[in-house]
Parts: sequence; C-alpha cells; structure tokens
Amino acid sequence: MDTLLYVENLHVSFEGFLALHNLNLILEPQERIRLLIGPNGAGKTTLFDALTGQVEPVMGRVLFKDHVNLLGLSEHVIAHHGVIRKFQTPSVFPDHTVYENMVLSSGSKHFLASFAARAASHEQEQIAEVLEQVGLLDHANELAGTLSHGQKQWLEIAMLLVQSPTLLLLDEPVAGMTRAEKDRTVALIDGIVKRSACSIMLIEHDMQFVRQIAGRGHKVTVLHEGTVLSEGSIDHVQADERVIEAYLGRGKVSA
Amino acid sequence: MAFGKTVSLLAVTLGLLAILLGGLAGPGAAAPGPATPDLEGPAKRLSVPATQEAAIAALKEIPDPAVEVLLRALKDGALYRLRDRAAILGDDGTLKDLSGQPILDAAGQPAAPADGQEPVPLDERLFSVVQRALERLEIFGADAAARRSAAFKLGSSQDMTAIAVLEKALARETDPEAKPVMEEALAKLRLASPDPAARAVAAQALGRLRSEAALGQLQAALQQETDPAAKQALTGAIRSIDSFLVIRNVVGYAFNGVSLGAVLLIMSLGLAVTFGLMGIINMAHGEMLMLGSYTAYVVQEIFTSRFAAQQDYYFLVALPLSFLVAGLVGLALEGGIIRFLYGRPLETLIVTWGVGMIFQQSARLYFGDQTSVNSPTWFRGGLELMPGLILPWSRIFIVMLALVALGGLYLLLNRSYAGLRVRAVMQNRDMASCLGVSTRRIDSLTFALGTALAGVGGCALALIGTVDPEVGKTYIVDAFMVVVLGGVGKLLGAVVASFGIGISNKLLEPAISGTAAPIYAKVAILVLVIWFLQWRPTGFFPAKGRAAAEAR
Amino acid sequence: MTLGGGPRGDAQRLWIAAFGIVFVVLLPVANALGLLSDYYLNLFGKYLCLALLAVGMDLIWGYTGILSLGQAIFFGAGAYSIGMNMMLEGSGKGVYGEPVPDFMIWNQVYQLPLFWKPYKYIALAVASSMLLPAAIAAVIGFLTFRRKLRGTYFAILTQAIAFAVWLMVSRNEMKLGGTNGLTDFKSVLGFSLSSPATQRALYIITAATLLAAFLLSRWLVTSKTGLVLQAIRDNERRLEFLGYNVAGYKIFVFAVSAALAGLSGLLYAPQVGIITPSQIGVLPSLEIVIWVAFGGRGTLWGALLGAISINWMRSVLTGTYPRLWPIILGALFVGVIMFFPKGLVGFAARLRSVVPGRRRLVEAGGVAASKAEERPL
Amino acid sequence: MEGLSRRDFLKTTAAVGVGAAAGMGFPAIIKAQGSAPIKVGVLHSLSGTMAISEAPIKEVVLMAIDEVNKAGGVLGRKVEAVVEDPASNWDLFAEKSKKLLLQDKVATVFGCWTSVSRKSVLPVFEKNNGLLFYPVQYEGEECSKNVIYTGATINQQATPGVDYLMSPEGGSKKKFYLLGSDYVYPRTTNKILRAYLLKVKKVPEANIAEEYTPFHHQDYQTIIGKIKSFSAAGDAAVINTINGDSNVPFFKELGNQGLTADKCPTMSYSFAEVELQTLDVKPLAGHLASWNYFMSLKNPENLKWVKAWKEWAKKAGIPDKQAVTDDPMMHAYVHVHLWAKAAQKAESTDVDKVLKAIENLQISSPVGKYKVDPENHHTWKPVFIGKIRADGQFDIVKRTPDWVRPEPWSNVTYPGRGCDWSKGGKGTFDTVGGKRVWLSEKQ
Repeated sequence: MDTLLYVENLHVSFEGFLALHNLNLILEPQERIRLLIGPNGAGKTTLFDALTGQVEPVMGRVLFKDHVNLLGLSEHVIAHHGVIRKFQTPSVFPDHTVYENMVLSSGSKHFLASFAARAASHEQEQIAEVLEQVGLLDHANELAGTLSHGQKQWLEIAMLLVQSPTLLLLDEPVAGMTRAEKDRTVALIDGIVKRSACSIMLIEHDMQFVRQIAGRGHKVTVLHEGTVLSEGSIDHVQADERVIEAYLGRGKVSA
Repeated sequence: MAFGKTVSLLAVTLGLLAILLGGLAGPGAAAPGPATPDLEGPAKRLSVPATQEAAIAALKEIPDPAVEVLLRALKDGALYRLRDRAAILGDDGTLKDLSGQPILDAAGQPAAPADGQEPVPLDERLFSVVQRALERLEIFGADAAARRSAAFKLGSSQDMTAIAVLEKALARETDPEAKPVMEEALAKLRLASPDPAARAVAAQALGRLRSEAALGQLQAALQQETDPAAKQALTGAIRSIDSFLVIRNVVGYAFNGVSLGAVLLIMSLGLAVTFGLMGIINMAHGEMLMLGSYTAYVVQEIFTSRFAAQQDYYFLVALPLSFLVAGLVGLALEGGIIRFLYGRPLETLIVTWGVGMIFQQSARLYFGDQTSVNSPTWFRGGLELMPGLILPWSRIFIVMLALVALGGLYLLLNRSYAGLRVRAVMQNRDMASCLGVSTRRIDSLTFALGTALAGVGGCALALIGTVDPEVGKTYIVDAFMVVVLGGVGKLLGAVVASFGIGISNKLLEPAISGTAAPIYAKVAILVLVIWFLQWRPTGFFPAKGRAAAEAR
Repeated sequence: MTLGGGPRGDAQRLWIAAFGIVFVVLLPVANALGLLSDYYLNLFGKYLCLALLAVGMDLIWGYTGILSLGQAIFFGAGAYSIGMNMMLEGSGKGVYGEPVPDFMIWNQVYQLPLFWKPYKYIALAVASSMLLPAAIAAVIGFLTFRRKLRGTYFAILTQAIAFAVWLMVSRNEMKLGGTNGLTDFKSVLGFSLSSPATQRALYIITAATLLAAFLLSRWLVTSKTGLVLQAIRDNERRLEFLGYNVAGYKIFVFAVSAALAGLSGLLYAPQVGIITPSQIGVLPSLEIVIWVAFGGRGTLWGALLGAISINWMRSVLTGTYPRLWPIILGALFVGVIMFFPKGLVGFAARLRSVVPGRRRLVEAGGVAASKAEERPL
Repeated sequence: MEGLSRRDFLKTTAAVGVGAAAGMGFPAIIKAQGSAPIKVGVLHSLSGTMAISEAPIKEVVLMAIDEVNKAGGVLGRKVEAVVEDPASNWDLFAEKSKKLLLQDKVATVFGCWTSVSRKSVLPVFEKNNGLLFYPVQYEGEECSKNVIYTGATINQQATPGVDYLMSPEGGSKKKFYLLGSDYVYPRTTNKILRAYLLKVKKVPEANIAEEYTPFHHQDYQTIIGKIKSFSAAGDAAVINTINGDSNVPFFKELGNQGLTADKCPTMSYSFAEVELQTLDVKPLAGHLASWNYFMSLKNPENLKWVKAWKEWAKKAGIPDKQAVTDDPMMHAYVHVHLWAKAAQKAESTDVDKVLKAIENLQISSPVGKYKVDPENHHTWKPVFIGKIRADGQFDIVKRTPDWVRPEPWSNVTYPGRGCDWSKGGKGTFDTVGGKRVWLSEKQ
C-alpha cells in the first residue's frame, strides 16, 4: 500500500463560500501522527467533515489505503473501513454508564449481532483494558453525564480505540483541559502509538501541546483559508514566514 | 397600503347598500293605489264552486296588484265571505276588505273569522291554474326580485299565450337586472314559434344573452330544426354559450381555489408564528380559531339585544375584539404553561392538546351547541362577475383579510424594530439576552401574536363556516400541513403552500367525477405533500447555509 | 436501565410475576365464579389490548425517541383484518340474509370484492393483522428514515398519513363499511361471541399476549439493541460515526411497534364487537401518545399503566360526569406533564427515593482490584 | 357556569355515588324489587360532532320522564334516568349500551341518533334482549325484535318529499341532485329514492345526480357550482341528506352564491328547527323539509307541549332562542310516554311483556293520533312538508290527510318483503307464492 490517505484537489463550498479549495494531502503508511494546525476558519474541521461523509465535497478525490474512495460513502460505512472520528465537543451518551458507552462502541455493529444479551467475554476484556488505558476503569458504573470535561474527552477516545481504528481523526482532543490533563493526554497518545497500529490525524490550537507531540518527529501541516499553506517538521513550519504572516498579520499571503 | 384598500371597499359597499335600501322602500309604499277596479263581482263568483274556474280565467287578464292579493288569499285559504262581501285574513288574524281597509264588527273592533267559519274552498284541480295566474300577475308586481322569478317561470312554461304578457311587462320594466331575464324568457318561448325566421332571431338573442338556462332547449330544437338558417343560428348560439361556460367555470374554479387558499392561510398564519418561528407545537391552535368565532358570536348577540339598529356593524367591532381576546388568552397560556416547556416540543404537544379539550367542553357547556354567526347584510350575496357566476362578498373579504394580515405580519417582522428583536431571540436566544433584549417578554408577545392572528382568522371564518366547539378540530390538521409544507420559519413558504394546496385542490375536485370528488382531491393533495417532503424534508424554502447542514 | 441484574432487576421480575398472576389468572377465575361481571372482564380485556398498543408506542417513542402520530393506522389494519374474517364467517346471518356482508348491500355491491377473499382463512387474517402493519411501517420508514427525516417533521408526516387513511377508509367506495366500519360480528373461529366462555377465553389470550409482549420488549430493551435504540434517542449522529446503520435500526423498531399495534387490534375487535374508521384517524393516534406520556415514557411499565388508567377513567367519567369529563381529562394531561414530567412511573420513583427505606446498593469501586473479573452484561 | 345549572349539578353528584360504586368493579348491588326506582338508560351524545342534534333530545327525554314521575311513575315506582355520554364515538356507544344493560340493568334505553350509532349498539341489544327506543328518521331495511323505531321510514318522509317536488305545488320538478353525508342513512335512502324515481316516477337516469361529503365537511363551493349548472333550466331540485353541522356551511354557501329556492329548492331530511335557528334564515326562505312534525303546527296538543318545553328549557339553562322543538324531539318525548303506558298495561317492565303490550298501542301526541304498528315495531303518524319562512319557522304547505302506515322494507327495492313480530312472527319475511318465508329460518 503506497499511501494511507491520499487527498487530491479537494473543494467544499457552502452555497458559494469556498470552505476548502484545491487541498492536497498525503499520509504515508508508516507515518503515525500528523498534526493539523491553522487559524480559525482555515477549514480543519471541514476537512474532517469531508473525510467522514458529513459534508459533500464539490470536487476532488479522497483515497484510503490506495483503493477505498471515501467520498459518497455514508458515515457508518466509512467507520466500518476504520476511519474513526472524535468531535470537537465531547459527544458521549450522557444517560448511559461509561461501561454502556463502551459496549455500544465495541463489537460488531451489525444488526443481528446486537441482539446478544451478553457481550462476548473477549469484548469485555478489551473494554476493561481500554478503560484502564484511559484511566476510567474505576468509573465504569457511573453515568457518562456525571464525568468531568476531561474525563468525557478520554471516554470518547476510549470509545474510538475499542473499535480498533486504522486512521484516528482527533478534533482538538485537549480543548478545555487543565495542564495536568493535557500532559496525561500526551502520554495517552504515546501509549496509543505504542500499543496499536493506527495512525492519528490531530487538530489542535494549543501550540505547547503541538510542540510536545511534534517534537517526537511527526510532520505538521498548516492550513490557511481552505488550502495547505506549508508542511514539514515543526521547526521548518515555524520558520516559514508565510505561516508567521498568516498567523500574526491577517494580511493576504501569496500562496 | 393594503389596509387602505380594504377600508375603501367597505365604504363603497356601504354606499351601495344605502341606495338599494332606499330604492326598495320607495315604490313599495305607493302600491295599493286608490283606483282599484270593482273586484267584488269576480270575488263573489270565486266563492261559488261552479263559476270558480271562469272567475280565475277572467281575473288573470287584469294586470293590477290588488287582483294578485285576492288570488293569493284564495290559494293560501285566507279568503272569507263576511256579510256578502269578500274579506281577507291578515297575518295579525284580523279581516280586511279588498281595498285593504280593516272591516269593523258590530262593536267597532277589527273583525276576526268566527269560530268554525271555513275559508272559501279552492278545488284541488284548480290549484295549478291559480299558481299560473299568480305568476302572470306577479310580473307586474312591485318587487323587482318577484318580477324576475315570475318572468323566469313564465319563460320555461312553454305557454305561448304568455308571450303577450311578457312583451307588455318588458315594455314597462325599468329594473336593469329584470330586463335581461324577461328578454331571455321571451326568446325561449319564441324558440317554439312556427316561423323559422322568428326562431333564428330568438336563437341569436339567447346566444347573445349567454343563457345557460336555454342550453337544453336549444340542443333539443337543433335536433328537429329543418330550416338551414335557423339551424345555423341555433348552432352558433350553442357554441357561444358553451365557450362562455368554459371561461366562466375556469374563473369560478380559480376563485374557489384562491378563496380556499386564503382560508388555509388565515388558519395557518398564526401557526407560522408559534410553530414556524418559535417551534412550539400548539395543538390548541384550532381552539384559538374557535375563540375568534365565539367572540364574533358574542358581539353579534350583544348587538342584537342592545344596538339592534346598528346590527350590521357588529362585525367591524368583532374583528379587532377577536384579535385582542385570542391574544390575551395566548398571553395567559404562554405565561402559565408553555413557558415551562420550551425546548420540549413533544410535551408541549400533549399539554396544549389537554388545554384544547378544556376549551372545547367549556365552550359547549357555556354556549351550548346551537350557535352561529350570520354575516352582516352587506356581506350577503355576491359580486356577479359574469352572468351566473357570483363571487360571495364574504369570501372576497376573507381573501382581502388574509392578504392584509400577511402584509401586516411581514412588515412587523421584517421592517419594524420589534420584529428585529423577535427574529433575534428566535435565532439565538442567549446572544439576544446578552444584548439586553428581555427574551421573556418577546416570547410571550410573539406567542400572543400567533394566537391573536388565529383569533382574527376564526372571526372571519365564522362568516362561511360553523361556530361550534368542534370547529377547532377540523382546522388543526390542515393548518399544520400548510406550515410544514411551507418550510419552518418562512412566511413566504406558508403563503405558497396555502395557495398551492387551495388552488390545486379546487382544480382537481371538478376533474374527479363520481360521488366522492371532494375526498379524492384532498387525499391526492396529502399524497403529494407526503411525496414532496421526501425530497425537501424542510419544505419549500429550507433554511440556508451552514444552519441547513445542522438542521438536517 | 442498568445493564446488570442487580437488586433492581429482581424487583422488576417480582412486579412482572405479580402482574401476570393478577391479570392472567385471578380475574378470569373471579369471572368464572361470578364474582366479576362479564361486562367488567370484557372492559379490562379492552384496556389490556390498548396497553399492548401503548407498549408498541413506548418502544418507538419512549425508547427510540421517534414520535409516530400514526400508530392508530397499524391498530386499524390489525382490527380490520380479523374484522373482515369475522364478517365473512357470519355472512348469510346478517339482516339481509345475503352471502355478502350487510353494508355491501346498501352500497349495491352484490359479490365479494377480490381483496376480501383471502380473509376467509383465519390463518391469513391473523398473519395479515401483524405483517400488514409491519410492512406498512417498513415502507414508511424506508421512505423517511433513509432521507434523514427527523423530529417534528416525521411526526407531522405520520399525522398527514393517518388523516389520508382515515379519509379513504371512511369512504363507502372502499368496501370496508365506510363510517359504519365492520360491526355485528356473530362468531370468531366458530365460537359464538355472545357466550361468556368465548369472551373469557379471548380475555385470557389478551392478558397472556400482553405479558409475553411485555417480556419480549423488556428483553429487547435490555439487550445491546436496546442500548442502541436509546442512543438513537439521545445522540443519533454520534451513533452513525460509531458505524451503526441507524436507519436500519429505526425501520426495525418501527416495524416491531407496528406489529404490536396490529396484534392489539386483532384482539380488540372481537372483544369490543365493532371497528370503525373513527379509531384509525388522527385523534386516536394522539391519544396513544398521551397514554404513554401520562404513564411515563421510556419505561415499559409507564405505557402499561398510562393506557389502562386513562381508559378506565374515561369509562367512569363519561358515566359519572357526562358533561364535564373532557375538562377533567384535559386538566389531568396538563397537570401530569407539568408537574410529573416522568409521568406516573416517574412520580412513583420520586416517591420511592424520597421515602428512606431501601437504598440502592452500588458495588462501589471494588472493580479495579481484578480487571479480568467476570461481569454480567 | 351558566350552562351547568344547579339542578344538573345535584343530579351529577348523586350519579357519582352510583357511578363510583359501579366504576370500582364491585359486583352490582342487588336491589329489592318493591319500591326501588325503575332505571332507564339515556344514550345520547353530549359532546362531539353529534352534540348539536342529540343534546336537546336528552333534555326532552328527561322532561318526559319527569312528567311520567309526576303522574305517579310506572307501576307505582319512580323512573330514574341513567345518563351516559357516548361522545359521538361509535364504539363508545357499544360499550355504554353494554354497561346500561349488564351493569345498570336498565328496563329500557332511549338513545342513538345516527344510523351508525344504532348499527353499533344493535348486536348488544339483541344478544342481551334489551329494549331500545330510536327517535330518528332512518333508512329502514332493518327490523329488530329489540328496537321500537319511532322515527320515520322512507315512505313516511323521503318519498312524500319527492312526490311533493314533482307535484304542481312543488314546481313539478324533473331533475334531482341527491346530496348527502357519506354514511349508511343517505346511502340507503338514495338507493331507494333512485329506484323509486326510475321505476315508479319514470325519471330518466340522466336527470339524477348523486354526491357524498364526509362528516363535518366545510367547503361546498364546487358542489354548489355543479348544482347551479345542473339546475340552470329551473326544473331541478336538491334532495339533501347532509347530517348535523355540515348543513350550516352548505346553506351559507347556497345563500352566498345566490341559489334561491325558486330557482332550485332543496328538500331536506336531516335538517330541522334545531339546526335551522343556528342559521341566517332570510336567504333560506322557500327551501323545503319533510318531517312528521313541525313546531309551527297549530293543533292544541302541540301548543301545550311547546309551552311546557320552553319552561323546562329555561330551568335547564338553555337560552330561549335555542329552546325550539323538532321532529326527533317530538318522537323522543312520545316514546317515553309510550314505554310507560306499555309497561303499565303489561304490569311489568320485562322486555318481552312490554313488547307484547306495545303492539297496536295508541297514544295522543303533539301531532294528534299516533300508534305503534301491530306487527313491525314502527309507528303510524301523519307526514308534513314545511317551507322555511323568513322568521325561522316552517310553513306547512302540505299534510297527508291521515296517518301513514310505516314500511321498513320499501316495496320498490324489496317487493313482498315485510316484518312481523306479533303472534309468534319471526321478524323479516319474504312472501313467496303467497306464503311467508322467515329470513331468520333461511340462515
């Protein structure tokens, strides 16, 4: 497989407003984390929406593992292929317990399979393991709604992990977290990279967090007004004056 | 601007009414002229069975209103014989002589028929003869409407001797509406005349008069017609009448459609505010309409008891009052109940359904079931756009009212400062409250506006429909249909939906023959709406932009 | 709705057993011994049918959050299926003594229309009474859920369909008895409907079916599917991203609730002896929603209690307060929703939590000790 | 609330005791036969679409029961009314009749209005051998042992109406537009009238049109457009069997579109004083109706009854303008007295004995002499044609010289078919070759 994710000349418009225009992005199979940064409205979340079938792009191609064209597929089929997404605001099932949220996320989503009254034993083990990984094991019986903001983010991440994703799309996982919680999340992401084989695309504004992750040799892509402004290591990107200008002065930048 | 036109229309109709009333009162008074020929002789012969038939035949020829009074009394069994003179029993139970003066009995009091005294018997066989004679005499009567219907009956009586009478009456006729009816009657009679030229002239006259009534006769005459010129005149007449009928029907159906559209719009305008704008599912909306109808009923009762003279103007008072009453009730309903259920549409649905039940049964207990609103005199009848096509004034008024209400709502929402605040609160409640807009007050006033519009609608619909506790239920499903089809939050959607449903319903109804036209038309419309909502789940004019993605 | 067995689970089973004994066994025996008049047994039979209908409604609305204002259509489909079968069984004994049902005579219809013929066989009638509504629901679901039609739009759409069905069935041309509906049933499966024994048998079947349906629904709700349904109610889009074909689940639960409604109609018609379009239209569908809300939606017990209590109140009130009952019932709806948002069951639960009595046992924190410990789902 | 008068309130609280006991599902309280009051059921809709017509019937039945009690009750026992509100809901009619017969064990029931409600309670009365008095004109083709039909049959209302329209006084009409609500009464009546017009009156098929609208239909614009072209030549009439509140929008639209009675008269069969006075009468002057009773009848018995009814209505809180009497109310009033007289004659309230005693029983009524047919459980009474006057009353334009024999089976559609429950008769029979073949034996 040459590329994990191949995005070519992607265009998305909302009644005339071009949210994304001729956006190109390539994820190599061995790449484990790709950071996506850029000012508000640069199109980061819209890109995730396009990848997960939430929004219909006007033009362009998106290939996953060389052959799967993600455009036009409905959300749940994309999820089956292993492209799993986390939302900006933590969206868990508040009226269910943490354990129930995990049960919902694990196992086969097929219609008939869900009739089984008992989750298979290996599923339970996997749930317990992932909960332990995100440190929520001792809250198993509590209602998800009663968790703190950080804990909800982690629960959502746990729910994604239990589906053994191939490509994990994290949209501002540490937004609204305390410093300590952010550090634990960094450790969590390292754990994911170590234990599972999935790659992560991560949108984040907190530059310190970005530097912590990128410092381990991961590439960073900067989006600006709907297209890729610059790409490379964190140092290369920070040195690029187009990025500085885009971030600091709101002036027009010749791409 | 739209409002100004309504006021001018009302002024015109009032003026017209005054002339009409004046006209009628005038001649009526002058009828019983002193110079009545001596009718005592023929009246005496009427009371003797043997000579009764001859007496009727003789009286038939005297074109004098007093003869009409005599013969009508004979037919109604109100003709008596008192001291060998003819006496007619009046409505007040007293006897009057042929010239209308009351007959006094021995004590000087107006006489009444003695107990057991039988009126002059009319032979069963002669009943239709007297009927025919009366029609003939009515044509010279005082009342224009009676003259018109008498001419109409004579026209379809195939009695050739009536031609002379009609010609005499036509010569004297002044009333603009009675004249064409008499000409039509004459032409219909002349169709059967032996002379082909006369038949051709008669056919052309009927063609020119667009006489739908004579269509059957013309087609029958065409079958036996031999004379080529007359045949050609007949076919020409038939063709012109047919083409006229096609145009008239299309205009009629179009008006029916527009009128039904206006009714639907009036019903659903209030809902467009409470459900469309505010998202509240108000199942008691039908009862708000009912409140409007009952306000009209109460005002009408007050006017009949206290200001009977100005009875006709009760409607001008009822209209604004129904707006206020329904608005106040809306205010109470919102403040007392709906305020606690914002954001929970399904609970609001159930609570308002309960409120609806309470309103219905209380209205039944208080008002009983036999209530109705009668339109004021100047709303009765209609505008005769084309011969035979009458557009009822009440329905014209409802179309006007719907457009005025729509215009008013549009101006309020989009052009006024208050409207700005209402839209702001509805789109982003938190931001609006940050800007110092008291969302509580806006919510209650907007809901009250919705129910007030329903009140006015109910008041207007009372003119053409029923006023009873059940009327709310019949309106509620249609009103929701219109708002959902029109698209939430869009006034234009409600307009397009209500007129769309109205007009297509009324064009479809005549097309479906058989015994169930009104139903299949309504079902067809529902299926269309259901199919349409497949492709545009948020109605004609869905919300645009990013909000659309969210709402989906 | 805890997943685990736990103490609350045992209490539930106790309640179900109690319900089963009282309704399935005690009442019919009391009737047989003459302690309870036939009229009341028959009346309770009717209430239990309507409870079955309410359970179906609770599945689709209480648990899955989809408000269908057309459940009465499915109830009608079930009732008309058995009604047509009973009419054909009684043909020839009608007022006209013709082989065709009476209402066809005064509609100048003298031989049996085609679509009536299969209903001669009881098996087909029973099958149709459940499969027909399920099929209708599946078609409606297929047309709407796949197009992401949600919330109030779906509710108003089903209300429009109910209105259209009511208009059509009220027409005499549809050869379903028009506004008269199907009435004057003589017998079902050969057993004469006027004999108390048949009515008692019908009552027992109804009570048993309701119990079975209740258990089936409980199992469905506590299984993973139940979790998915409630997740649809809470946050449907999240589910889609978890890989669930949400439209499929919605169609499934809509069809199940329609089948339950059809079954309720099947049992209703022979006991009440008449089925007319007035039980199919917009108003009856709204009333079903009110029963479930009144009882407490999202709890199977709520649907059961709501249906039985409101219908029992209606029977009593129309007798004692012939002129005031709509006001009393209307006030009740307003009162319960305003003050007991969770309905009767919610009210009872609040009472229980206020009363100190037995506290809920939650195994606090002992789980962390051995993560591989077996946990019942 | 003015509507709910003090008397009503007392009655309802008293009824609560009985209702509550019955409601609680306790076994029926066994009463001593002797002095306890005789219970009779009153089954008329007090809410829903039929309340407009049925609420006054309930009041007039209570008035008649009050009169019977003042005259010493039946067999020395007071008569007590058990009032139930079936709320215009057909299956509630069935449920309430079961309650009245099985639970309250009433001696008889005065009830029902639409044929739909009668058809839905009929099986209950026949299964439990109850007795129902039905006061409203209906389509016939039914003859049950357990029902006394005091309303008019087709030959006592519908056909006389058509005869009048075709007679010279009626304008010798040739074309007929049959317009009605879509349920069993208009459908059956029109079926019989169509056969009567074609076979007996030799009216060509093309001159007959038929149309049905659903209950509480509101929009008659197109239909009145069709009627106008149908009656353009002035020789047509409308036979109106629209029921209940749909008459109001129909006649309002008729008046607004200028279709006056002289151009095209309507002959109504379900539209009487009660519905008329809710309408603006002036544009309706000249339209016709055919009944067995009109409020404007001038004979002494009627004047006395109307005065008594107005006093009762004032006490019951009905505004004077609404306190009018009409045909179904007259039949309801008379059949309460008929039952009392029959029970007195049979010295028992047992259904079969009362049915025996009521055969050929004559009674004085607001329309003069009135009796029950010896065989077919229907009643003999005169027929009147009324023309609407501008003051909201009906002008009697034609009356049958004597009372008319009721024919539940019209001989136009079912020649030779009759109904006989006397002397061991088994109800509906066909005469085949002069011999009676009982329908019930044939099944």
